[in-house]
Order: sequence, then C-alpha cells, then structure tokens
Amino acid sequence: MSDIHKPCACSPDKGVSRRSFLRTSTVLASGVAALAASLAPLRELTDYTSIEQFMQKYYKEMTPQEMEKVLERITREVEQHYKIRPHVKDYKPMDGVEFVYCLNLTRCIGCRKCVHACVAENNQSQNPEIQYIRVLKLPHGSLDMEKGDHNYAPSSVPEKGFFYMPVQCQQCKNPPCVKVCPVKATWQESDGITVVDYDWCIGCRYCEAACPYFARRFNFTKPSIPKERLNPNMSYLGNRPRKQGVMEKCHFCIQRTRAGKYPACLEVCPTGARKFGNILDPESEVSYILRTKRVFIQLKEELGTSPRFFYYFDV
Amino acid sequence: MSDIHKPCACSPDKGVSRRSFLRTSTVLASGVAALAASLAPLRELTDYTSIEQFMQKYYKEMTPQEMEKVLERITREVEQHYKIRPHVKDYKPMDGVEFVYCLNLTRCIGCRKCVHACVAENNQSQNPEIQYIRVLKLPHGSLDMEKGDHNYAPSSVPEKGFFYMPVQCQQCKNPPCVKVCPVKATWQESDGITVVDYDWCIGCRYCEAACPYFARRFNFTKPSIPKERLNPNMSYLGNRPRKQGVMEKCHFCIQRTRAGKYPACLEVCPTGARKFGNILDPESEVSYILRTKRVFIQLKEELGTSPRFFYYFDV
Amino acid sequence: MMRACKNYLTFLWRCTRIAFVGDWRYYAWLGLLSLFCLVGLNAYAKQIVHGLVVTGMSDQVSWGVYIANFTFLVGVAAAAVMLVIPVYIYGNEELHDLVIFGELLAVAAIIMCLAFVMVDLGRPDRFWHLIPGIGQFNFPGSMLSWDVIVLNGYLLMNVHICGYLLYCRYDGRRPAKWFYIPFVFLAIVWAVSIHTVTAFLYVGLGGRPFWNSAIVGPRFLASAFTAGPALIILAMQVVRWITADSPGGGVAPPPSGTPAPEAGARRPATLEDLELLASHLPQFASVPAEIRQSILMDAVVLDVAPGDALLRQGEAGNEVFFVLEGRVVVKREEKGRFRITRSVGPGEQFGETSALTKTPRAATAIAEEPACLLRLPADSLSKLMQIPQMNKIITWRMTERLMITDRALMILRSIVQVSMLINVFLLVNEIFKEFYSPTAHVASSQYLYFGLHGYHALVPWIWVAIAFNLVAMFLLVLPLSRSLKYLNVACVLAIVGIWIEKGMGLVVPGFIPTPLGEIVEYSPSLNETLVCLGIWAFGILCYTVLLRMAIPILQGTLSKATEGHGDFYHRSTETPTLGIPDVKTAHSR
Amino acid sequence: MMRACKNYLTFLWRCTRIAFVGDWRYYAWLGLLSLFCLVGLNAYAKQIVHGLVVTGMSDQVSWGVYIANFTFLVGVAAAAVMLVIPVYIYGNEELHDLVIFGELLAVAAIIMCLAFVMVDLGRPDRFWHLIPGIGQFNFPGSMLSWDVIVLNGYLLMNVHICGYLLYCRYDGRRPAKWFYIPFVFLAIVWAVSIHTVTAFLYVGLGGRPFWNSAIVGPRFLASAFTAGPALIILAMQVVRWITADSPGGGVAPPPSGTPAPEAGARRPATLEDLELLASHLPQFASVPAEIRQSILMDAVVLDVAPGDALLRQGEAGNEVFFVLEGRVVVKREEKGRFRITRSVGPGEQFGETSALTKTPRAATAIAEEPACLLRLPADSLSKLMQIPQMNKIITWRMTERLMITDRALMILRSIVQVSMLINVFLLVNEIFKEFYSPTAHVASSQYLYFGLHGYHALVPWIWVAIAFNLVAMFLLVLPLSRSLKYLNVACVLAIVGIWIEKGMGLVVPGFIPTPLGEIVEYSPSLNETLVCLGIWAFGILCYTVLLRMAIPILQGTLSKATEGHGDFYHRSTETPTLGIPDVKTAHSR
Repeated sequence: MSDIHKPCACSPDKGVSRRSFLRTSTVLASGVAALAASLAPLRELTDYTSIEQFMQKYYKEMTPQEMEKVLERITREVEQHYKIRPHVKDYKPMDGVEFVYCLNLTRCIGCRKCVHACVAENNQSQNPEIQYIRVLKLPHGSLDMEKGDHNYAPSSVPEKGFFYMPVQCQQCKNPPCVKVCPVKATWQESDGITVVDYDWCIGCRYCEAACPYFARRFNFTKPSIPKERLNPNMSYLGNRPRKQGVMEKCHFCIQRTRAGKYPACLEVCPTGARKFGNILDPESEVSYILRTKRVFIQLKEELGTSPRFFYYFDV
Repeated sequence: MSDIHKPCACSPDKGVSRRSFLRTSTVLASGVAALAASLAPLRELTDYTSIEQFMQKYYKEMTPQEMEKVLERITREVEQHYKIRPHVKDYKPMDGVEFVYCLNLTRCIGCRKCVHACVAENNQSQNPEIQYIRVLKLPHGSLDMEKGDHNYAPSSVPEKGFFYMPVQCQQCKNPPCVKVCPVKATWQESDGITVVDYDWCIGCRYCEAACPYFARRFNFTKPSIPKERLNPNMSYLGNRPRKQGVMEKCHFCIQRTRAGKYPACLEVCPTGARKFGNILDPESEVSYILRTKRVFIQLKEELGTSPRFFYYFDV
Repeated sequence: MMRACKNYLTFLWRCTRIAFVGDWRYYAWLGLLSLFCLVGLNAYAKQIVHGLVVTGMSDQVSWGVYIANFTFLVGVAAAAVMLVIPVYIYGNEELHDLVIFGELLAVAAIIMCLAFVMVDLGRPDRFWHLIPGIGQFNFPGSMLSWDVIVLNGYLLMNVHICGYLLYCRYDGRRPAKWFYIPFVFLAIVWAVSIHTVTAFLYVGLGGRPFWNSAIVGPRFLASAFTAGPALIILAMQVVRWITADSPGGGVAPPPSGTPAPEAGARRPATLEDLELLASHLPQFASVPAEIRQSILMDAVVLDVAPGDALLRQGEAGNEVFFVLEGRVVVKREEKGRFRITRSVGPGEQFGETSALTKTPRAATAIAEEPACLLRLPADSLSKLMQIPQMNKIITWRMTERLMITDRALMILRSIVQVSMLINVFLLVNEIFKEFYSPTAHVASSQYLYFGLHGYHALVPWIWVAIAFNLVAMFLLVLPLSRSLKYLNVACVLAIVGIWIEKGMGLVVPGFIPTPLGEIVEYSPSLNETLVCLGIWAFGILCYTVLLRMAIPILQGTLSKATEGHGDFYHRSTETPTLGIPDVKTAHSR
Repeated sequence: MMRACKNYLTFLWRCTRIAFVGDWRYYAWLGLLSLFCLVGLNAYAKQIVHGLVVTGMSDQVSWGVYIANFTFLVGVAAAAVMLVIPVYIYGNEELHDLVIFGELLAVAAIIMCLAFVMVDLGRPDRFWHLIPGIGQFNFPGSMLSWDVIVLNGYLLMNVHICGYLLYCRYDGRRPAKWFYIPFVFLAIVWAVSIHTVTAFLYVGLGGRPFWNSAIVGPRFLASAFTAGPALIILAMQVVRWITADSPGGGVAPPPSGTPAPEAGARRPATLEDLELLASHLPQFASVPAEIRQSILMDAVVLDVAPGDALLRQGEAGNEVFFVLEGRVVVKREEKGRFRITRSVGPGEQFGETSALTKTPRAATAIAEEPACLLRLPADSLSKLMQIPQMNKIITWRMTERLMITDRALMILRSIVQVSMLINVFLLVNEIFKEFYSPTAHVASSQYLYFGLHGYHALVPWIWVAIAFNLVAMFLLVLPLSRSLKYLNVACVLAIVGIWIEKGMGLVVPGFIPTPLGEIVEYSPSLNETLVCLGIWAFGILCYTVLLRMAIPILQGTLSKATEGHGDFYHRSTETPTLGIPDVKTAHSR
C-alpha cells in the first residue's frame, strides 16, 4: 500500500543532484518506517498458520493416509496447547442411519441444562462463551418468536403463563447454509448432520446470514477453553478445538452419536423432553413419536428448509 | 352503446333526398331493433330492486325509525317469497362483551356436523350450497394447509394418521376485509364480530381477495332456500336471506349469540371441541382456556390479523 | 360569452356529425364493432339476470378475466404520458403531433377500464355507494377508493387536455398555456399514480403472497410503458395509413402531372394586397410601414385555379406563401400515398419551413378552390419574423400540422426497448426471488410456471407470454427493428405477451392455491368472454370515433374557418380524410 | 514483436514515473491519503491478531460496515456503464471523453470492493479456497461464487478497455474495434450483472424477509445509477479544475497578450512541404497529385517561435493547420482558467473543427517549441476530406481531445435525475408493501424506520438518508440544478443518502431482529471505522494515480511522439497538467 506514496526511486535521465538524492532517500526511508510502524501489531500474532495446515487439502479429497496425518497434526497441536493428549478421530456416518431430534414442548421447563452440557461436551470457547442452543421463553399460546425472551433468569423455571422452546441447529434437509457457502466448507452428511470443516472455512459468515434458526456461531476471536475442561474425546468434523475466524455449529454431538451414544443435551435433560434417534429404524423412539403424535411443529416450515428437528406436544 | 352505430339522425343542411331519408330511417330502426334484441334477456329479471331498497340509507346512518321500516320491508319480502312470516330484528352488540372462539384440535373428529348446522341456522343458499366452515383433513404433524384435504369422505372419520382443522371467519382484530372494502359495507362491531350489510355491498369481492382465511362467500346467483328449511328467527346483520351479488360470511350466529345463546356450530359439536364465550369475563370458559392451555395457535399469526379464533391442544 | 358558447356548441355539433360521415369501409368497421358491442351487451344482460354464476369465477378464484383486462388497460392508459414526457419535458418536437392521439387512446382505455370494473360488480345498481359525498367512501383505507379517484381524475384530465387543444385548433386560437400545461404535468404524475394505485390493490393484500411483493408496482409500470407505446406505434401507423389517399387514384394530383407553380395569373403586389392580408391576420398590423414597403419590392400575387400546385415536395424553393383568398391543401407523400398535413385558409401561410431552413419542400401544396396568394422571398419572411407578434403567430402555425414521421415512431421504439429490458430484468428478479429459496410462498408461482399438484391451466399461457416477451425484447434490441416490419412484429408480441402475463398471469395465480391451500382452477366462460369482447369493441369504437373527429381538426379541414363551407358536404374537389368520398357524391351515385 | 513489447514497457514505465511527478499540492494529497492508508493498515493488523472481535459485529449481526461499503461500491463500479451506454449505444459524442474516467473509477471501486470483502473474511489466509480450479468453488449454488466471478471479470474487462484505449492514444494508433468494442458491450451486461448478483446475495436468503424481496435488485440498480453518475459529475469537475492552469499566472498566455497569429515568418508552401507532411502522415500519400497541386495554391507555411498564438478561442477563422515540425498545445479557456485539450505534433492537425463547421475557434493554439506549420483554407481541407484515408484519420483525430463540457455534465444530470426518480418510486413501493398490511415480516422495516421494542439506532440515519434523497430529487427535478452549484449539492446529498440507505440501511436491518426474534444492535467500532477509512483512502489514491496517468495521455502530452522529449523534465515553456511546475524548475528553486 505504502509504496505508492514514496517518490520515484529511479534516477531521472540526467544528472541527479545530491540534494534530490538525499530527499528521495529520506522520503523512502520514512515511508518504510511508517509502513513498519503500521504493521507493528502483527508482532503480537502467536497462532501462526503452519505451512502444513495452510496447504491442507479439502476434506472430501483427502485420502485416509492424508487424514491420518491431519489428525496427528491436530493431536500434536492440542497437546502442545492444552497439555492433554486428546483422542481425535474422523467419525464417518453409518449406513442406514438418519438422525432426527424430537423435543416435547409440554415437558421442557427451560432449565438450560442442555445449553451448558453442550458447551462442555463440544469444546466451545468459554470466553467469550459460544452456545449452540438458545432457549426462548414464550408467553402461553404464541409461537411468535418475536415475543420470546432470550435472557430470562433461570432461577425460577418453569414460570407460570410461559413455556420454553430450545432452538439449535435443525439439521435441515434443504440447508440454506450449505447452499450459500462459497467454498463448500459446510455440507450435509449421509446421516443428515450438517458439518463444518474448520480447516476449510474462510470465515465469510454468509452461512450465518442464511440460517433461519440462528444456529451458526462464529469465532470472533481466539477460542479459550480452560485446560481442565477440555473434552479429550474429539472428532474432526465435531468437537475438536476451533481456530479464530471460522464458523461452527451443533453437529448432534457427532463424536457421541456416531459412536452409538445420545447427544449431550439429551442425556442431561431432567424432564425427558428430548428424544433422539434413527428415523430409518421404525422401532426407534423418534419413529414412534412421529408416527403417533397428533401435531408436531417444524420451525419455520414455510421456508421449505424441512428440518430434522421436531417440536411436539404430549397429546 | 348502439346509438353510435346509427347514422346521423339530423337532416343535412340542404335538401334531403327521399332515398337518403329512407335509408337513415331503416338504419335507425334496425339499430333500435338490434339493441332491443340484445337486451332481451333482461325480461327474465324477476327480482327487481325496489325504489325503497335502492334508496336505503347506510346502516350506521339510519335512525331507529328508518331501521324499523327496513325491517318491515324485509319481513314483507320474506313473507312474500317464502310464505312464512319471519321474526327480523337488528340485534345490537352488548356492552362489556367481546366474543372469542376456541377450538380443540385434539378433540375434533372432522364429522362436519358444524358445517351443516351453520347452513341451516344462517339461511345460506342451499343450491348452490354456501358453507361458512371449511374442514381440512391434515396429515399428522403438519400445520401446512397446502397438505390439507378439503374434500375427504366423511363416512370414516376420524381417520388414522390425520387430524382435522375446521376453519371459518376468524373475526380478526385487524380484519383485512374491512380495511379494503371501498364502501364500508363490512365492519367490526364492538363485540368483535365483523358483519356485512347485505343492502350496502356492491359485490366487488375485494374483501374475498383480502381474506387470508377463505372465510367470505359471494352469492354468485340468486340464493335458493327451501321454504320448509328457512329459519324464521333473523337478524339484519346476520341470517336474513341474502340477495344475488352480495358478500356474506360467518357472524358468530349474531341472532343467537347476541341473545345469549351459543352459536349453532358449537351446539351441534358431538365432541365438545368448540368453546365460545366472552373474553372480557374472566370466569368464562374461553378465558379459562386461554389462561391455562400451554400452547394455542392463531392461524397465520404472522400476517398480523390477530384472530379472535384460537386453536388449542388438550395439554 | 354567448358567442363563445354558440361557437363551442357548433364545434361539438360538427364533431358529432363528422363521426357519422365516412365511406363504406368506415361504416363497415363501425357496423362490425357495433355488432360485437351488442353481442357483449346481450351477454351482460344474461349476467345481470343470472348473476356472476355465468362467469368462470368462484369463491376460490373471485376475480377473473374482467379484472385482468382492467389491469392491462390501466397500463395502456398510463402509457399516454410516455408521449407527453418527451414533448413537454424534453422538448421533443418529433412526437408533438402524436400527443393528442396518445391522450385519446388514454381516454378510450379508461372508459374500457371503468366498463370492466362495472361488469365485475355483483351489484352494479349500487355503484353510487362509491361516489364520494353521496355513498360511503372508505378513503384512504381502501386502495379501491384511491383507484376510483385516480381513474376518474385521469379521465377528466385527459378529456380536458384533448378537448381544449382540439377546440383551440378548431378555433384557430393559440391554446392558453395556463389552461392546459398545469394539467399536462399533473397528468404525468397522475399516470404513474393510476398504475401504482392499481398495483397497490394487489400489493396491499398481506394474505396473498403472490401479490404481496413490492416488485408488483414497478413491474406494472415497466410493462405498461412497454405495451402502451407499442400499441401507439401500431395505432399511429393505422392512422397514417387511413389518412392517406390511395396512390394514383386520380383524386390526388401526382406531382408530375400537375401544372407548374407558375400556373395562373401573377402580378406584383400592392399595398392593398397587404391590407387584405392584414384583415385576415391581425398581427400583420404590427408590421411597420417601412418594412411593409420593403417587402412589397419582391412580393408577387398569384391567382390560381383549383388543382393548381403551388409548390412540390422534394423541390428546392425558398419562398413563403400567404393565402389572401380561397383555401390551399398541403399534402405529403409517404411511401406512395398522399396525406393531408394542413389545410390553409386566408391569413395563413405555407412553405415557411423551407424558406426559413433552406431545406427542400417537405410537402406539396395544391389549391382547393380558386385562390389568391401572396408570395414572398425568404428575406422578406426574415424581416417579418423580426416583429415579435408575427414571429409568434408564424412559428405557432408552423407546428400546426399532422405529421407522423418514422423518426417519431423510432423514438417510441426506444421507449418500448428500454421498458421491455427493464420489464424482463424485473421478471428475472422476481423469478430468482421465488425459486432460489423456495419458501411456502412460492406455491402460486409454482402453479403459474410449472403447475401444482397436477393442475397447470396457466402453464402454457405463461410460457407463451415469456417467449413472446423475450422474442420482442431481442427484436427491439437488434437494429433489425429499425425497420417498421420487424418493429410491428415486436410490438404485437410485446402487447400479447404482456396482456397474458399481466392480465391472467397476475390475477389468477394470486388465488391459486387459496389461503387454505385448496386448488380450484379458473377459465373464463363463453358468456364472460363475450362481455370482454363487447367491451373491447366498445373501446375501439370510442377510439375510432375520437380519431374520426380529431384528425380533420388537426389537418385543419375541420375548423372554424371551414364552417361556411358546410363541412364535407360541399367540397367538390376531393375527399379530405380517411379516403372517404364526399357524402353528397356518395348519395348521388 | 520485440519492438511492440519494448514500446509497451516504455509506456508502462513512463506511466509509472509520471505518477510520482507533481507539485507540492499533489504530494501533499498523496501523503494525506497514504497516511490514512497506513492508519487503516494498522487497524487491520490489529484485527488480524485479535480477530473480528475488534469490530462491532456479533453472531446476531454478522455483517456490518465492511459489507455495507462493499455493497455501495459495487454500485459505483456498475455506474461506469451509464457513461458507456450513451456513447457506444446512442452515439452521444458529448460524453465520449468521459468514458475513460468513468471506467477508471470503476477499476478503483472494484479494487475497494475486493479490499472490503478481504477485510471482512475471518480467514483471509484461506482466500485461495475461493479460486476456481484451485479451491472448492460452490458454483452455481452459492451467489457468493457468482460474485467472485462477476467482480473479477468486471475488473479485468475495465482494466483491459482503459489500458488498451490509453495505450493506443499514447501510441498515436487508432484502436482496433474488434479488440475493445466487444468488451465494451460485454461490460454493459456485466455491470448490470455485478449489481444484480450482489443484490441476489441478499435476496436469496429465504430466512431474512427484509432481504428476501424481489425489489432489492431493482433498487440496487436504481440507486447505483443515481450515486455512480453523481460521483462522476463531482469527479469530473475536480479533473476539470486541476487540469486548468490558474488564471493570469503568467505561465499561460492570456489571449489578449499574445502575439497575433500573423507572428513569425510566412511563405507560400512548396511541394517539399507537402512531402514533409506526408512523411509524418502516411495517409497523405494517398492524396492524388492533382489535389496536392490544387491545395498548394492557397497553402501557407508559417515558422513560429515558442509562445506564439496561432489561433485564439472565440475568434472566427476557417483555416486548418498541419504541424510540420515542433509541437503546438491547444488550450481552452473555461471560467477564467486554461486547460490543455490537445498537444499536437508533426503530422497532426488543429483548427479543423472551425474550418469544417464554420464555428468560432473553440480553443487557443500556442506553439510550445519553435514550429513549422502548414496552413490550409477550409476549401482545401474539404478536398482532402474527400480522400477516404484522409477523412478517416482527420475525423478520428478530431475526437482526440480532452473536453469536459457543461453539456456532458448535464447529460449525466438527466441520468441521475431519472435514476433518482425511479429509486424513490421503488422506495415508495417497498414502504407501501411493508406497512400497508404489516405482517410479521415488517419487523426489520419497523426497526429501521421507527425502532422496535425501544431499539432505534438506525432511525435517525435512515430519515436523514430519506431527507437527503428527497431534497436531491427535488433539486434534480427543478431547473435550478442546471446550475452546477445546485447540481453539486444534489449530487453530494444523493451520494450520502444512498450510502446510508443502501449500505448500513440495507445490511444491518436484515439481521435485526434475528430469526429467533432477538434484537442486538450494531454500530461499527473505532478499529472497524479506521479500516474503512484506510480502504477509502486507498481507493482514492488509486483513482488519483490512474487519473495522473490518463490525463496527460488524453491531452497528448504523454505520447510516443513526446518520448524523446524526456517527459516533463525538459519542457521549458510551461507545465502541462495539474498546474504542476516542471520538476527541474522546482528542484532549482
């Protein structure tokens, strides 16, 4: 930028006077100094991108060997940073599985236990805290979210005249976030989970603008997780620590659910309002609910996103 | 229209030849004949608008005496036509009353008894039949009305895997139909009922286009009601017989509810899915429902019409 | 005052009378249109008796082809301003002569609009409920009440402007600017408003997502500014064609066969001749004596017989002629046909354009009656033009002519071109919005463009409309359409395409599916179609009659000056307009 | 080939070098801009280190002033075509000289756009993931991938067109039509597309009703075609101002104080003189001997000294001059200041416009060096013009001048005028749609215009923007703005109004309330603001440098012919551009 400002560095066609030379040199030197001064904050940069990371291939184009190397690199980085040796794996979707989430609005008491269990499980930044689940307190009778309270005080739940609606990624069948990503850094897996490759995202936040459920989160600064609270059981597309400047989101606890466990939010729920399972299995709890419950609600059904997250009532 | 076609009837400045005169007369005569022929269908017109009716004043500007005369005229007309002397009254809204309707979607079995009770009570045309209530059969789990079946066969209700949603005028607090009417022929009364003055409506059907609930009906031809099925208990803004070419709609059985009775659709409901009452009375059933039921639905809440018709679940 | 009244009544009387004068083709045309009108009236009578059940409409689709035509015609009416703007705002003279034709079209279109609204009403006998002051007028809440105001206001405004300008032309007066220019500017704003208000009728309905979109208004305007001027392009060519005599018909003298301009007696002019001129042209009185004197030097007085040509189109020549007695008709040859551009009587001049601009004669002037003319060289004219009063009257009379030049049509072409590009651009925006993220609101568009749940009555129509619009756009953009042949094809395609897309393509899908998701299709019944045809015929009839009145006035053949001539009954030489033989001649055949 | 390469490199080298040449005001201006650039760079470095947390953005409002500026500048870039269309499609010559300035503005604007996108990225180090072929390009699904293509394509296209035209002008060659005209037309379509695609970025988001409206695209275009030409109107006046010498500065000879055109020695021309001319002007070889001979009759050869005036602005005169040796500079007086419109060397002509059109001299011609000139009367020029080759070269050179006339600015005014009317019309449509039937979708508009639930950060801004737009519209519509003073006020108001309305007023309300109904407001942080200022400064710096290169080329003072003259280091008479004293003179002060 600044070199435009310095005068012509070349000597003019004919004899350069000493004074002119001195002048040119002075301007040139002060220009370089100013440039250096303006770039000074970069000295504080600690978290350099390594060549290895910079050159890393696109997730879907990596061979198993290359993925192995990447996982090793991640393990190394985490160990270096948190002094804990994690278990990082690239969990793949299982055949014949499509995950679906059902949430019983009759039961939810708005305790926000799910919110915090999620943060702990998924190694989200805790300062500033990034939460995947947002619980709305709604007055009886209305599903108009504009009437919702996002910041209710949790001591007195459930409050009379209100009900509670936790919202997280709806794992849409037609995810707008995937459609708009210019670099294919986010996509839908065969088991219905929409994931983000944290090493490919360029941080344009177009997906965040596109999501109708406020389900995506951006690392506005370097995430900070206390060492003692790091969950060492990690997956590449799931809860491994993120870098500054990339998107993340709820991935149905990929490191748990693809290993046959329930998501953290479900396990911690004290009222059993949360149900999770494989919709392709007719015997699963979620299949039963969707088959028998009279009315359930897909948020913003009119947008055509076709969520895999269903709200229902105890009818 | 046709007089443009006839040649100049005036005689030209100077001497008109006999031939020209004959010609002019011939053309003139045949023009008049053609015009008369084209208007011939009007001879079939039986239901002339009387001068009295044509000159009738706007409802809100009539004195009680004038209204009395109008009611007499209507009584006369009905008697003449149906050979039954009706009891026609102009029921006024009661102070401290705002009507509200609640419908329990858990209970409704889609029997359509309400639909037919409504037709009978409100003297709707029976050929073609005009129905105020439309019952939708919806697949479990969805409130997307585009998936609804309007013409399901009623023999087997309730069908498994479906639920039923009766829709009628939602008596909006912000009724779009009232806003768009160019001649103020429809308005909202103080007890929340939106009414139509059948003697003022010009039949432009703009209200029908504006209504988001498909709740308004137009008399596309002369309504026909068998004499024996005429309900003689009539109100001016309610169920008195309508004329061809005007709008009508559900008015919460004004002739019943303003006399302290329940609407016909509620009385006939076999499951008790329908609840009606005064929301301003905290002891009323509807007040109780709206106070205690966890979630209820106002159709198309996002349009800002603010219906007085609430759908709820047995929770 | 009395005289003015009488004069105005005479004007109206003569206009009315001339509407019934014409040759067999004119009568056949009026007869055909009247037939359609009567058939339509018959169909409407049936509708009155049986109700709107005779149409294809239903509670589900409660507006149909009536309102579709209404919507389209509001656009046509609004487009008249696209002639007014270039002339009055940008001072384009080329379109000047077309403004009145455009405004007459607006008048005819608004009459049709009102008729379409009327037939759509369930209770036409109660239309008076809509009249502010008498009925109950839901203003400003209901957009329909706005529409009542703007449509009727626009009608009155255009009737006033046309009527006043035509009457002034008839009367040989210069129109008073304050009496019509404010209305011209008001009409410009108003034209946008009739369109926007009509769009808002639809846009304001929150429960109909297909209409509840801010782009409907701009699309209305863009398509109106495409279809309207396209219609004017076609109409003007028809006017040009019917106002031309047929070639070599023996009636119009072919340029080669007429006597030379030197025909007839000629003598130097005297001061008496100038006084005679001054008696017909009061402004001449303001010319100082010394100038009169200096003019006399080169002035010549000609006495000519009927049929003598004074000057011929295409020839060089820099003299101006003032008529002292008799009448001279000025004709222009266009593509082998002759058209009267002016009829000049005592005190009026011709040939001044060539004299002032040194260009070849733009038309041929032929004496209609035995006439006496004062011929002046260009220098003398320049001297006269230095007198402000003379300058004003001569300049004003220069513009008093009926010319529909190809260049004027090309200006209209560029309006149609740009509007069509904008129209298609807006369509692209709408389609992108609907289909890129297909929300539930897309159902109506889905039905319109691709069909929904097996229903697809409108699909072939809308694709035909889009194809027509696109072909028209390409034709208009290509230099090809500088040829009238291709331009006409493009105009027809554009009009039909927009009629489909903005009429049925806008109104019907708004109702499908219903707000409760039901699909009931609509197609107009026969009776409904006949009513529409009747109204169209009535509108065309109105426009025909209005043109029949306006053209001779613009040509100068119907004017106060020709009053004594007993209109067209006494003209012995040839037919003035529409290629229609004189009535008397026709009678005595 | 080698020579062409060397020539092109010399061209680049001289262009680069001239960018660093100027007087103290020029250096001060560059210095100031560089200062802002450095401050911005510093702020950006902080952002790199700490992340986007240093901005005012949040998960709720995830785009802010960066993307707002980006959106606005895409519009400015697109507006360059509003100069290109009149010139290349409608053949308007008045704007011809401005096209290159418009396209250079487009280049600068696109550079700023790319910079704004870059600073908005969370991971700028991964921008290469966006490169088709190397990264993963989500085309055609993501509108952002379309934007990458169209923005970079537009940049390349404009760089190519400007660069090629300037190089040809430098080289004294006539540009080959096939080498740039196709790109000109492509750029027209492309300009619409950069805008529409950028609008579609927003429109395509079904979950954001404030953006998910088909009218956003048309409004983008209308506001761009308002703000862009308004900016060009202002920029061109700055160019006109800086390319003029100060009046009576002693450097530029005032017309009254110069020697008469008869100054210097004069003698009849000989055949040798014509051969000398032919050696510089190869086309002259095609002139047949008999015409050469006939020309000789009235031809005069003048030998003049530096500072001699050959012809003077405003005088009558119908001779044309061909330069045989030396250089002549043509200057035009505008409002008391002189501006070089051409610099003419051997083989080139001046004075031909007056000779051909019989109009007074439009500029003053002064010898820069001892010069030898061939003077021909208008008749001889007419004879030469009958030779096709001569006609072509002379006509082409007639257009090679730098004139920014008031009429050109008035043409831009009518573009701004119409665009602003359309823009306001679209705004009215949008506001009607939102507020007539206020559905839940109205929340964002409610927030923007009136505030929502007690939050109203944008309310004062949007009303200021609307007020500015309305005032600008009225100024533009009134004849008042035919005066540059009011026009400039209108332009500034329009630019600021649109910057607010289309930048922050479009981007931020789309996020408020969030899809879950939460309201989190946004205002840019100091750091963010400094980055923005830095990018603006960088863009203006780019435009300054581009103009610094282009102006002398357009004036003809920087051309292949002046190569031997050692650019501006050796000119002894006066400063060529920007009112900047010669460098050598400055050094020896």
